[in-house]
Amino acid sequence: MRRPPGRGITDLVERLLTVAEVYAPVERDQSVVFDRIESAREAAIDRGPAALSPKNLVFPRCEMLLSSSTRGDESGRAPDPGPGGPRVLFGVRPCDARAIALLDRILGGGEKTDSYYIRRRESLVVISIGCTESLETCFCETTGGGPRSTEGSDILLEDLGDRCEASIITEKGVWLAGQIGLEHDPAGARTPRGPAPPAGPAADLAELKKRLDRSFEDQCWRDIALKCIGCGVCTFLCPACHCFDVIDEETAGVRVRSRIWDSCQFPAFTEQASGYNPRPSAAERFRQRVMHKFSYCIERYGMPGCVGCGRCVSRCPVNLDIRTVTASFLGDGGEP
Amino acid sequence: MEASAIVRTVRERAAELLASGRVDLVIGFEQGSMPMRAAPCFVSDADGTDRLVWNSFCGVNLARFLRGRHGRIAVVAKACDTRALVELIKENQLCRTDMVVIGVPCAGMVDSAAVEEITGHAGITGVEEADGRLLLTAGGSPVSLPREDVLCRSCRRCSTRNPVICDIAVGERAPEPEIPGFLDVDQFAALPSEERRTRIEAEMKRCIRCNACRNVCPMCYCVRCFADDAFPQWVGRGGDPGSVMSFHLVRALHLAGRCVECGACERACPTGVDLGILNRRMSADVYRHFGYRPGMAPEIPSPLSTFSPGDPEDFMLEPDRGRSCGCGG
Amino acid sequence: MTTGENPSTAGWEPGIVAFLCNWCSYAGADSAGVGRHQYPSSVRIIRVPCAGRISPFFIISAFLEGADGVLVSGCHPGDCHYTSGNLIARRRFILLKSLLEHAGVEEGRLWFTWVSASEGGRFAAVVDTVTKRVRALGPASCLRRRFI
Amino acid sequence: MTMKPAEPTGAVLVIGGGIGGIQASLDLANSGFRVYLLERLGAIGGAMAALDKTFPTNDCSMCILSPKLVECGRHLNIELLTNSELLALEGVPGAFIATVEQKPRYVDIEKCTGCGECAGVCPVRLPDAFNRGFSTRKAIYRLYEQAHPPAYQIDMNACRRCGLCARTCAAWAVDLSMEPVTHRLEVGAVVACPGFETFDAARIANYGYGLFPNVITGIEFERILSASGPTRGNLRRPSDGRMPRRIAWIQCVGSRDIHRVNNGYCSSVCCTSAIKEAVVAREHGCPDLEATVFHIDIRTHGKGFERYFDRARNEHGVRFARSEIHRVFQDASGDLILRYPEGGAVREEVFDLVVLSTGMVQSAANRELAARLGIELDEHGFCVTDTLSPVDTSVPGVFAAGAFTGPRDIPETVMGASAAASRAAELLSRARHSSTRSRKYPPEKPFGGSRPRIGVFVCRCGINIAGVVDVEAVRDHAAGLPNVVYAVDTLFACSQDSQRMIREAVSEHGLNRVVVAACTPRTHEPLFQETLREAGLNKHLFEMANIRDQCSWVHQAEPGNATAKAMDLVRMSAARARLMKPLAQTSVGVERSALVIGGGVAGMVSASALADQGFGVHLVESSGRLGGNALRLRSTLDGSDVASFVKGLSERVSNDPSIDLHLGAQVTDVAGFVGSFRSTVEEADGRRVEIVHGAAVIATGAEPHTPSGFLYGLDPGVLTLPQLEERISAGDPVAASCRNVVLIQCAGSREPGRPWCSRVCCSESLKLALEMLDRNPGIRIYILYRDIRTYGLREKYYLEARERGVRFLRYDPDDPPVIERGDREGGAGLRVTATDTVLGERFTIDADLVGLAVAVVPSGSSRRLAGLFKVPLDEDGFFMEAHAKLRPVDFPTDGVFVCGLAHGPKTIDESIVQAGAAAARASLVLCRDSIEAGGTVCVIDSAKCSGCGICALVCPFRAVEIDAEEHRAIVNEALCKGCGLCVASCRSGAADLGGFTDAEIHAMIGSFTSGNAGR
Repeated sequence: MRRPPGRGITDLVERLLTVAEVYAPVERDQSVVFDRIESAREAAIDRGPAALSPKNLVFPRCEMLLSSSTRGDESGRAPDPGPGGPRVLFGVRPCDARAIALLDRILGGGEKTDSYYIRRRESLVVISIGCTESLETCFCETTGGGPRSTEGSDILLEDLGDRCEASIITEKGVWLAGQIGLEHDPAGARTPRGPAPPAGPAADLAELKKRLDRSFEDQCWRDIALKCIGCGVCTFLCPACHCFDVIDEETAGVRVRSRIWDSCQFPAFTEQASGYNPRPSAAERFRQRVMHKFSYCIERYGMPGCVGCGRCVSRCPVNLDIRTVTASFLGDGGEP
Repeated sequence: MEASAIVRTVRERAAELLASGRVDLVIGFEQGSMPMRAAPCFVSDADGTDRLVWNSFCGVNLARFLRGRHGRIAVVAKACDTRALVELIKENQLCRTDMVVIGVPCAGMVDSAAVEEITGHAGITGVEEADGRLLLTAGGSPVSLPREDVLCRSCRRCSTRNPVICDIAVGERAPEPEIPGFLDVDQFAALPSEERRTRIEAEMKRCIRCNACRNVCPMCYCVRCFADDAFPQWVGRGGDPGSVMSFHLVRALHLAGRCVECGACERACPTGVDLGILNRRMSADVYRHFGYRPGMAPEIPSPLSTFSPGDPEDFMLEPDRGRSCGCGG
Repeated sequence: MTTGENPSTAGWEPGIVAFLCNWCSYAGADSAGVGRHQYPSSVRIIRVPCAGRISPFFIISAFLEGADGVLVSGCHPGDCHYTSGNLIARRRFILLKSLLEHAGVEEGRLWFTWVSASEGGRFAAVVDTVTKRVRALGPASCLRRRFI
Repeated sequence: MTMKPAEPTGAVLVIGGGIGGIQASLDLANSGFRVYLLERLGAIGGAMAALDKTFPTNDCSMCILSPKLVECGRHLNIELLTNSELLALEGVPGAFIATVEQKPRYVDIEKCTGCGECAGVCPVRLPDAFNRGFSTRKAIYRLYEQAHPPAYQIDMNACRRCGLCARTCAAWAVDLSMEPVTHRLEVGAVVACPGFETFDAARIANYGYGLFPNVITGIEFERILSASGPTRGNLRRPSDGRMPRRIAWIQCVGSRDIHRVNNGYCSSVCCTSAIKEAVVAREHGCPDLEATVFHIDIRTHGKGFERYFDRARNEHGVRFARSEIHRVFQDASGDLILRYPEGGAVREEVFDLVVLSTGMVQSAANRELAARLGIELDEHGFCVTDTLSPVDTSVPGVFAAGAFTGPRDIPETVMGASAAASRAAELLSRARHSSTRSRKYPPEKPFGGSRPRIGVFVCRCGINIAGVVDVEAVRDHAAGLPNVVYAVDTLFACSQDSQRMIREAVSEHGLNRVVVAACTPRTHEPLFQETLREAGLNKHLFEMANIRDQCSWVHQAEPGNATAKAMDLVRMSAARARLMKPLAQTSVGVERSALVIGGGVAGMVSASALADQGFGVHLVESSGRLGGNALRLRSTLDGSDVASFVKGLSERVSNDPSIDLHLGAQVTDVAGFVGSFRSTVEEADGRRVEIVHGAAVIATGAEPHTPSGFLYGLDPGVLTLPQLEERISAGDPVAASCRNVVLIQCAGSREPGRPWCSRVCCSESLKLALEMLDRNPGIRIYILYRDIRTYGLREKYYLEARERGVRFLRYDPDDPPVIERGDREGGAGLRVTATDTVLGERFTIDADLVGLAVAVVPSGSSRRLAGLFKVPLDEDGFFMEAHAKLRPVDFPTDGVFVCGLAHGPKTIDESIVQAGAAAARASLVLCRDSIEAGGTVCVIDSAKCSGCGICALVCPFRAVEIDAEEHRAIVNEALCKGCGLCVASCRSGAADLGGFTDAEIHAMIGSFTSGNAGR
C-alpha cells in the first residue's frame, strides 16, 4: 500500500527549491511524469512510479541540434543552450537512476561523447528514494539492480516518515548536500527497515547472455514476436533506451535539424535507402531489443541495457513480457 | 453462458477446426503474464488450444493480426473485431472465404487501469469473474467490483455487442444496448472553442509518438504511414505541437467511416491519450451526415467512396446568403 | 462576429491559402480580375485540377505552415469538369471542417464554397467575407508549427 | 449511300459560333479536317453564353461552355473568322468555294492581350446589347467577360475616333485604319448552325413589353440572374431596383400563336426554361419569392425534364397555372396586374415582375444566309430538312443543325452538330488529314539527374501589371530564390519577341524549368508550353504565377500589398518548379473499327455513318432481324415512309463490305479500353468470337411498356398505340369501320414508377388519329391527355387535328379515365368515363377501340450491357450520358457512346440525329493512329499501395483497377483524366498526380509565407 511521503521529504524538497531547479514526479492529467516543480506540494512521490521515465531530462524526445534560415537572412535560431544552472532530479526510483548510469556510460563516456547529452547531464543532480514496496511488474533484481541500488544516484534517500536518511554517494551529492544542509547518515544505511521488497528473481546475467548469443538464429524469435505490433511503447518508456534519429524540418523559412527518439521496433529503423531492410520483420526487431539489452550492453558497457523498471511490462499493448522471454531462455532446456 | 463454458466451447471448436484441417491457424487470447492481462495467441495445432481463454481483458482487436498471413485462419472475435473484419474485407485486405469467425458475444471489456485506480494501486494478484462482478485479490485482500463500473471507455458507449459476421457462434447472444448516440461528442462540442482546444492540446501534449495507437489499430495497415513519410513530409516527426496534433487529426480523418470504435488505440496508449475525443467526432459525423456505421454490412459502400446529391451543404460559405435579399433584412 | 480589430494586431493582415479547382473557381478568380472586382490581398491561390484533388493534408499543412485561414472552392454541384469530384470531395470537406473545429481551430478559419467560372463578383465577395472573418480572429496558432 | 467526290477538299466551313458551330468545329477538327468557323459577332459563344444556368441540372452555363471556347480558340485546325459573313458559295459537294467577308475589328487579335485599358479610357458609353441593354459598355468593348477570342473590338457606329484607346494600348493593338477583308475559302462541305433569335415581344402590344419596365423577356431575366450580368446575379427588377417577390412567367409568347403572330409552332424549350428560371429565382431571391408560370400545356418532354418539373412544383413551390394571359396591366407603382379565369370567375393578381417566355424565331440575317447558300426554308424561316435525313439541307454538301432547323435545346443542338459533322466527314472521308496542320518540335533535351535551373520571366503586361505591381522588385525577389539562375522582366510575356527570348534564355542559361509570372494559365499556359517544346523542354517543366488577374487587377489601390503578394506567388511557383519533372506521353494503338450494339434504326444509321467514314464496323443485333422498334412504324407524323427507309437501310447495312453483321448475337464480355476493346460476341449458333474494336456504340433501343389496368389484355378492343398502328397499317376491318376511338395519353408515363414523359406518344397519337381520319372520315376520335406535347414544328399537326374534329379532353392524373365493357348492341363495345378538367364535366364515351399511349421503358438488356461496359444508367434505367448538355452521346468512360432509345424516349428523326452524333464522336477515336496517354495522370507507387481500392471506387472514369494478382492499384493512363480524386482519397500516399504532385503542392504551401519571423 502506498503511503504519502514523510515530512522529512517535503522539508527537503522545500530546501532544494531554494538552491536549484527541481524536477520531480508530478501528476499531470491523471498520470505521473517528471516535470519542474515550484513547491513541494506538487511533488507526487506517493502516486506510484512515473508513467514516463526521467530520461527526457537528459535525452529529450525532440532536441534541436541546429537551425538556419532558408532565405539568406538571419531569421534562424540558435539551439537551446541547455540549463542555465543546477537541476535536481528528485524522487526517482533507484532503477531509473541506474538507467542514467547506463546512459552516462553510453552517451557521456568513452571515446564518443555526446555534447548535447553532457550539457544537460553535467548540471543534473540525481536524488533517488529507496523503494519500500514493489509492483508485480518490478524486476530490478533480475537485472542486477535492487530497491536500494545507488548506481546513478548522487544521493539516495530512505523515507523514514518524519525524517529521511541520506546516503550521499558522489561529489555532486556532497556539493548539493552542502547547499541544503543535508547530512550523510551512514547510520541510517544500517537501520533495519524490514525486509526488502521482492523485485523479481535474481538471474545469472552471464548465463542469459551466453544462451541468448547462442540463440541468435533460433526460430523461437519468430514465435515470440508473433503478437508484437511493432509499436515503440517499450522503447519509448524504457529509461535506458537511447536510440535516436536526426531529422531536418522547415517552416516559414526556418530550417531545423533535430534529433528525436527512435525505436528499434519500428520497421524504418533499419530500412536502407534502397528499400532493403536487414531486420525485415518483428522477429528480428524484437530479438534486437532483447539482445541489445542483455547481450550487447553487457558486452560493451558492463551492465545490462535493462534496469527492470517494468514500464514495458505494464504498458505493452499485447502483453509481450520481456521477463517471460528472458525466463524462457534461462529455463531448463536453455532455450525456450 | 458462463465465462468458463465459453472458454470450453472456444477451445473445443478451435481444436476441431485445427484437427480437421479446416484452418491452419487459430488466433485467440491466452492468459497474460499477470492478472488482468490477456494476450493475443496463435495456435496452429489442436493440442495447443488449451491455451485459449476468454475473459474481460481480451481488449485487443484481433482483426489486426489476420492480414499478411497465409492459409486459412480462424479468429476468436468479439463484435468490434468482426466489424473491423467487415471493413477489411471491403477494403480487399482479407478474404471472407479464407477465414472462420468464432464469434463471441461481448459484454464489454474491463479497463485494468481503472481497476488499479479504484483499488489504490494495491497490486492485483488474482482476478475471477462471476455474475457481472470482478472478484479481485488486491493487496492480499478480496475485493468485489461490478464490471459495469470499470468498463473501458469505448465499451461503455458500445452499440454492437454481437458479432456482425460469424461462422461459429459461441455463447448466447448478448442483449444489444440501445444505441447510446453521441452524447459525449455533443457535450464536448458544446464547449467554447477555446476550451475544446485547451482540452485537446492537453491530451496531445501527452503523446510521445510511439505509434502504439496506430500499430494496434486493425484499420491502420498502410505499407508506409504518412507520418513516417519524408517526401513530402506533411506532418513533422519532431516535437512541435502542431505536428503532433496534425498526426492525430489526419489519423482520425483516415479512420473516418472506417473506425469500428473498438477502443484498442486508447487501451494501447501508454500515456492514456483520449484518442476517442477525435475519432468519436468522425463517427458521429459519418453516422449523422451519411447514415453510415462502419463494419455493419459488407455490401454498403464506404461513405467516402461515394456521395449523395443531398449531402449537407450548410457548412459551406454562401456569401450572398441573406445579403441579396431585400425583404428579409 | 465583430469585425473590430484586436488592438494588439492592428495593422496585421492575415495570410490565407486558397485551393481552387482549375475549371470553375480558378476561372472565377480570373473573372474577378477581368471584371476588376477589388478584394483584399490576403489570399494566395494554389490551383488544382479539381476540388477532388484537395487532400486533407493540403489544408492541415497550410495551417501548419502558418496560414491564418484556408479557403477551398470548387465547381457548383453538377458543374464538375470530372463529373462528381466535387461531390466526393464535399464529403471529405464536411468531416475535415467538423474535425478541425472540434479540435479547437476557430470557426471562421476554414472555408469551403463553390464559385463558378462566371462568378467573379462572387469570388471577390467570398475573399472579402473570409478575410474579414479571419482578420477578426487574429493570427492562427492552433496548428502552426513552432520548433522546440 | 452518299455519292462521294473522288478528290474532295479536306476542309469544312462551319457557320455560326454558337454551341452548335463550336461542337461541329471541334468534332471535325479533331477528326482530321480543317475548319473555318464563321461568326457574325466579335466572339464565339452564341446564345449559350448569355444563359445563367442550364436545365435540368442547373449547371452554370459559362462553366461548361468556356473550356470549349478556349479549345476552339486555340485549335491548330480551327480558323476563327469573327465579324464575318458568308457572301457566296459556289462549286459542288466536296469542292466548294466560299466567299467570306470579314469586317474590320480595329484591334489586332494577335496583339491584344485583353487587358481592357482601352475600354477604361474610351469616352463613349452605350447600352450593352449582350446584357440586353440593362448595362452599358464602351465603344471599344468585348462581347462578354469570358469572350473568345479575348481581344477587344471597336463598334465603329459609336466610335468618335478620338484615338484615346490607340494611345493607351501598350501592345499597339488598336488600328483604326483596318479595312474589310474578303476570304476565298476552299471547303468540301458546309455545316450551318447560325442559331436563332428570340421573338420580339414588343410585337404583342398587350403585354406592354417596352412600355412597362418590369415586363422583361426570359433571356433578359437570365442576364439578371447571371453572376456576370448587369446586376452581378442580384435579382432586381428594372423599374426601381427592388427585389421582386412575386414573379409571373407567361409562356408561349410568340409561339403556338397563329392569331396575334403567325407562329404556329412550339418553341420547345421555353417551358423547361421558365421552370429553371423560376427555380433559380427562388434560390437567388428572397425566401418567400412566389413564382407562377402561366401556361397552355407544360412541355417537359426532354430527358429528366419531367422530374425537374415535379421538383419545381413539389420541392421549390413553383406554382403552375393553366391559363392563357391576354393582357398585362401596370399600376402606378410599376407593379403588374394579370387577369385570368379561375374556377369560372376572373381572378386578378398583382406581380412585381413579369417574364415573357419568348419563342425562337429565325432572323432576317439567317434568311439572307440561306439564300446565299441556296437552301430551302420553311414558312417560318427554319431550314428544311428531311425527317429521315435530318441534318441534310436541300443543297448536297450543306448540312445544318441546331435551332436553324427548328426549335432545339442545347443537347439537341450539340447532337445535331455532331451528326452534321459526321455527314460532312462521310462526304469528305477520302480527304481526312489532307488539309490539317500539325506542329513539329525538336527532341526533348535529356533531363535525368539535372539540378534545377529555373528561369523566371516577369511580365509587365504593358501597364496592366507594372502599373500596380513593382515588377522590378518581383524580378529581383525571384532572382534571389533557390535554384533560380535567371530572372528578367518583359513588356508582354505572350508576345512573339518574348517567346524568342524564352527560347534563347533556355539555351543560353541552360534552364530546365521555366516560370512565367503573368496572367492566367487557363488561357496562356498552352502558348508557353509550346515555346518550351520548341526550346527542347518537356512542356510540364512550366509553371505560371498569375500576378495580373490575382494581383494588379484586383488590388489596384494597394500597390505595396499587390507587390508583396506577387512575390509570394512567384516564390510559390519557383518552389513548385524546383520539383517539377518531365512527364512522358505514351501512345496507345487504335483499332480502327467500331462495335455497334443494336440493329435498330439508331444502330444501323450509326454503323453506316461509320462505314461511310471509312471505318470497319461490327453490328451486333440480338434478334434475327434488323429494324428494331421501327419495324412497327409505317410512317412518321409528317408522312415520311419509315417502312421503305428501314428496308433500304437494312439492305445497305447488310451489303456493306465494311460492316460485319452479327444477327441473333449477343455481347457477353468486354475487356480493354478506348482504342483497343476486346469484346466477346456469342453468335446465333453459340460460337464465341472475339472482336477487337477501338470504340463502341450502344444502340440497344427501348421497349413499349406493357400496361396494367385499362382492361388491357382483358378486352381485345384495348390496344397499345404500336398495336393499333399495326392494325391500321394492316387494313384491319374493325379499325377501318370504327365510329368512336379513344386514345389515352400518358398510359404509364409521368406517374410514380415511371416519372418520365415518353415524348413520342402525343405525336404518335396525332399521327394515328389523322391517319384514321384519312381512311374513315366519319370516325370520331377522342384524345384524353394531360398535356399535349407536340413540341417544335409538330405543333401544326395538333392544329390540324383540332381543325379536323379530333376531340381533346384533358384529364387529371388523380382522376384517370376508367374503361369498362360497354353494353352496346352489336359487339364488344367499351365505355370510357373521365372528367374533362377544362369544362369540369364528367363524360362518357362509347368506344369501339381504345388506344393506350404506353410508356417507353428501358430495354431489359441495358443493365447487363451497362455492367459489361462499366457505364452508368440513370435512375429510370436508361443509359446516362456523360453530360446532359454538352456530351449527350458520350459516357464518362472513353470510347463508348450511346444513341437512340437506349438513351431515352425520342422520335425516329431524333434517333437518326443522335446516331450520327455517336458516329461522329466515335470517329474522333477511330481516325487516329494512336491515343496519347500520360502527362497529367495518376501514378501509383506500388510499393506503398495496399490495394484497398478506394481509388478504383472513386474514379469517375474507371481508369483505376485493383490488379487481382498483385493486389495493387493500376492506372490506365489512356482513361485517366487527371482529376486527382483518387490521389486525395488514397490514405497510403501511393497515388500521386503527375503535374500536381503532393510534393509540388506541399512545396507551394510551405513557401507561401514570406517567412517574416514572428508572423
